[in-house]
Amino acid sequence: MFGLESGSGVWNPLLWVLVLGVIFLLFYGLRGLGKSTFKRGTEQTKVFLSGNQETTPEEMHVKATNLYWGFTTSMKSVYAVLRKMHSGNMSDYVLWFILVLAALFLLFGVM
Amino acid sequence: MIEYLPFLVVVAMILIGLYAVLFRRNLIKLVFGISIIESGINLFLIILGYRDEGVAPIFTSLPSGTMYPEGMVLPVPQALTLTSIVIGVAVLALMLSLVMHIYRKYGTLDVQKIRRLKE
Amino acid sequence: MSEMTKIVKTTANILFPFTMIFGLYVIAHGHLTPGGGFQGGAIVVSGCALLLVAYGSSWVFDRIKDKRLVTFESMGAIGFIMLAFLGLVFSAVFFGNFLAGSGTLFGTTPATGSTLADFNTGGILPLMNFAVGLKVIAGLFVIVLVMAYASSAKEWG
Amino acid sequence: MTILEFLLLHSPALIVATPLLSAFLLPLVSRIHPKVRDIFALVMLGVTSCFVGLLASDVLSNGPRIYVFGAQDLNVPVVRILFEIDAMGIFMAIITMMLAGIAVIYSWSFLHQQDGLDKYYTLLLLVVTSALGMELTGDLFNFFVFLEISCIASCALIAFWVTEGESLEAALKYIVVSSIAALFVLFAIGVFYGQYDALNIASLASLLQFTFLDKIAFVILLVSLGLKAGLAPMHMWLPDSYGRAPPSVVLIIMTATLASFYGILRVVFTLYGNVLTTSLRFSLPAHVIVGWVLVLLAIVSILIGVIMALVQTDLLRLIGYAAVAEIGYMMLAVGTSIAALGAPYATVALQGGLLHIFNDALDIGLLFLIAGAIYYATKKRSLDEIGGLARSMKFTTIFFIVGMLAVSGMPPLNGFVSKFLIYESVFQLNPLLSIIALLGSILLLAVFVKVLYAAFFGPELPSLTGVKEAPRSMVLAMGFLAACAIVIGLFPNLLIDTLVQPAAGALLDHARYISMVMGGL
Amino acid sequence: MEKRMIVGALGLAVVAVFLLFSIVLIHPFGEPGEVQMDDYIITHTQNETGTNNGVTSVVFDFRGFDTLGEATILFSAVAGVLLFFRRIRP
Repeated sequence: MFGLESGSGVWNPLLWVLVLGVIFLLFYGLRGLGKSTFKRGTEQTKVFLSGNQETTPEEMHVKATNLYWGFTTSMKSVYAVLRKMHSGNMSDYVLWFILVLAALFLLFGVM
Repeated sequence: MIEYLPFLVVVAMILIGLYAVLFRRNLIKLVFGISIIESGINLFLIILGYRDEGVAPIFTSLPSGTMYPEGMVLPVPQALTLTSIVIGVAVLALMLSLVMHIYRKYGTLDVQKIRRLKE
Repeated sequence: MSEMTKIVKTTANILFPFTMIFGLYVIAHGHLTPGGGFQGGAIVVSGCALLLVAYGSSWVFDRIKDKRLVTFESMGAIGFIMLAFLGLVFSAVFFGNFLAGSGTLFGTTPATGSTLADFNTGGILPLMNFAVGLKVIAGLFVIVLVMAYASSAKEWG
Repeated sequence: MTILEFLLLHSPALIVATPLLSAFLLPLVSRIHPKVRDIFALVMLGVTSCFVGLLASDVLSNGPRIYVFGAQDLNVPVVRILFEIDAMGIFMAIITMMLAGIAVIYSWSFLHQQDGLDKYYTLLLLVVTSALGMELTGDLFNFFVFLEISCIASCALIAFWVTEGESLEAALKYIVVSSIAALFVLFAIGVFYGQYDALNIASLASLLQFTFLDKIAFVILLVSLGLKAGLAPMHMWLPDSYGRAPPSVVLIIMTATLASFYGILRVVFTLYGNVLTTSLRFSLPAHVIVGWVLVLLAIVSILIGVIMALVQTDLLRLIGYAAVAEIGYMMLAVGTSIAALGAPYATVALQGGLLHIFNDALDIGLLFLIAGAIYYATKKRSLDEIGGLARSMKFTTIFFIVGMLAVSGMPPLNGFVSKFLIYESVFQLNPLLSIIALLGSILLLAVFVKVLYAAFFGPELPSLTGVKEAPRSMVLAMGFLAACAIVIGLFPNLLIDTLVQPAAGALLDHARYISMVMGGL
Repeated sequence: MEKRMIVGALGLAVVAVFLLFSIVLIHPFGEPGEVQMDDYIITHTQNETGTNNGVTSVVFDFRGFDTLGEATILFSAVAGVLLFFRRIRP
């Protein structure tokens, strides 16, 4: 009832959830071994930025544009092509349609 | 050759319409291009249903001596074309009112400049 | 669109009734001669567009409320689909032509082959023609009217 | 005949006629009171759902049904329009009704007190009608008419916010592109009509020979419907319109998009079902070429979708690109099952693809609703301007985490189940394909982790201090979709055994579909 | 820009050639090959639908459901146009 067979593999979500729960309990136990002297709202929980002053929330928040900077920089050539493809010009949208149509016409015309 | 003329006209109309959509920069011309493709395809449907020397499939005061069904053109393509024409009117109305709005907002009808949405 | 000269207005006044009558004729005889609800409706609306050109859109807009036209359009559409539903009730199938051959309203079956025009034929087809005609007149007219008025309006929300 | 039998007998017509009638009535009803209008739209959708459920129970137990419009019985040649409903059509109809109901409940709060809402609900019902009609019809020209209804009504809905220039631009792009595609569909229908003088899908399927003309019609149908379904490289309209339409509308446009996707399935599996195994040049069977073409388009869709989603800053547009990638996954599964027609894993691939249609509707729908909730609360679209929303929007954050994990195929949510079936079967066609599919999933997760970090985590921004949780009906709509995602993830067999397997069986058994109309010819 | 022109012209040319071939190959102009559906309609329009006009019988009876869709298209176009211009009030 709960298992899923694809002919070559098996997947049982309930088993997975069970294993996940066991792992969670394990880590919860591990967490309990931590320091017992920890207290909220004292000097312990204050932010420490190598001795610098804490900045404003706007400066501290990493903006979405800056995330994955490394990935986008290394894929610059791919993005150059894709940006050119997504020109935003509605004639180009139709042009892509015509090109795919032509390519498949040629393929099926030859075959 | 002359018997292929209707087919050539159909392809020519589709081609002209696509040319206007692909290479013209004015939005109004682009909309007209779609309208021309529409007319070409309507013509295509109509010529599919033509029978040589056929009359319209209407029995009211039919010319005497008309043989039917072989003396009448096919009725189904005409009905399909009627539907297609109304669809064309609806699409045209919608596109033209959008173009009117876009002209107010963007101040231009140039396809190359109406691309705030890109990438 | 703004008003036109007196010549145009007079011509429109003369032409308008004829266009209307011709359009309504085409709608009414849709099951006998070429034409029908869509075609006749388009003819009527071309007459209305003539008024729009001659008298200007704000003149027409003041006299004919678009809200009323929308009501008429809805009623035409509802009438059309209700005829289809009546087929469900009377002939046990959606879009059944329950009046054809029944001998009552529009219920005469014409003789086979070339016949003269008998208005009392066609079953629900003439009724559907009327419904569609009403719908097309109101629908196309409201499109033309609103677009004409908008092209002359200064302020767009 | 009891009333229930009567309704069951006529349910195919009523499924389409009820939302249509309510769309016609809505302009009149909305003059009474806005509240009445809102309730009316939902009640009518509920009635339609009842008919869908009734028909589904019948079709799933007794096999396909046909319904002829205007005549009691069927005659050959088939002159009348008929609806032919099999398990596949009813599966899509259930998805459509689910999305439509959610969208109406969501828009109660989301579009509260905006103007033009009577037109909005009318058009919404019309799109739902068109999607249902496309899914149930057995007539090719009727399919085209419903395709055009969906095109026009969706275009009007995309430009619902007329004061924004970008919305208008997106709507114009949508209608230009999709009306050209629809015109080409009409051309293909003309080719069929001229050759065989038939418009019925089943009778055409029994007549097709895969001649040169049929190949041309096939390519036109495939590419045009592919464009309407948002397949790369013709997907550019999709992020534009999904990104600029009101998010509740996106669910409705999605029904039309998925119905176009269903159109591809119907064309390939049923219309050309008889001739897919014919050998072409180099003694290659046709289905291998068709399948690999679809797989290629699917791979392009997945890669372009995820790579472009990674750099978007507009949240709605980002999810739009993710939707392109999801369509790529569905198409990958379908292409695999066509390329390997007859192999045991073809059925598994098709089941995975069909299940993924359902999951795509759930996950992408959920994400769009969440993006709408963020927009409702902050009035900001860009991810750069928001942050720390987890503090003020707790429910939305939880739903987003569910949706994010589901859409990127993380166990134990629903996205994983279908992607598991897809990976397993695609691997047997070509291991490289499943590597690309896995890579796409990983990148999709990266995309949404970025959203999670940028929008929900981080310090509370001073510009967003007054932000409140979304209203109750929006939370309800999101919660329903999230709960569905979890339940299907934990108990996938509930859906697979009851709906997906019969649907896949119905698609593969084209002979039965044809013989329903042609009487075993 | 030049490249786009060339690519577009090539694509258009290929599409046009294939469309032309497809149209020409269907059947010669004026001599439809398969006509069983249309002949059925022409011969049965008078006694089945009771109307003299073959086209109207197709539009409203044999394919009446398409016409309902067509009316719906007009309806949705009206709704769309009114939606776009909803802010314009005199």
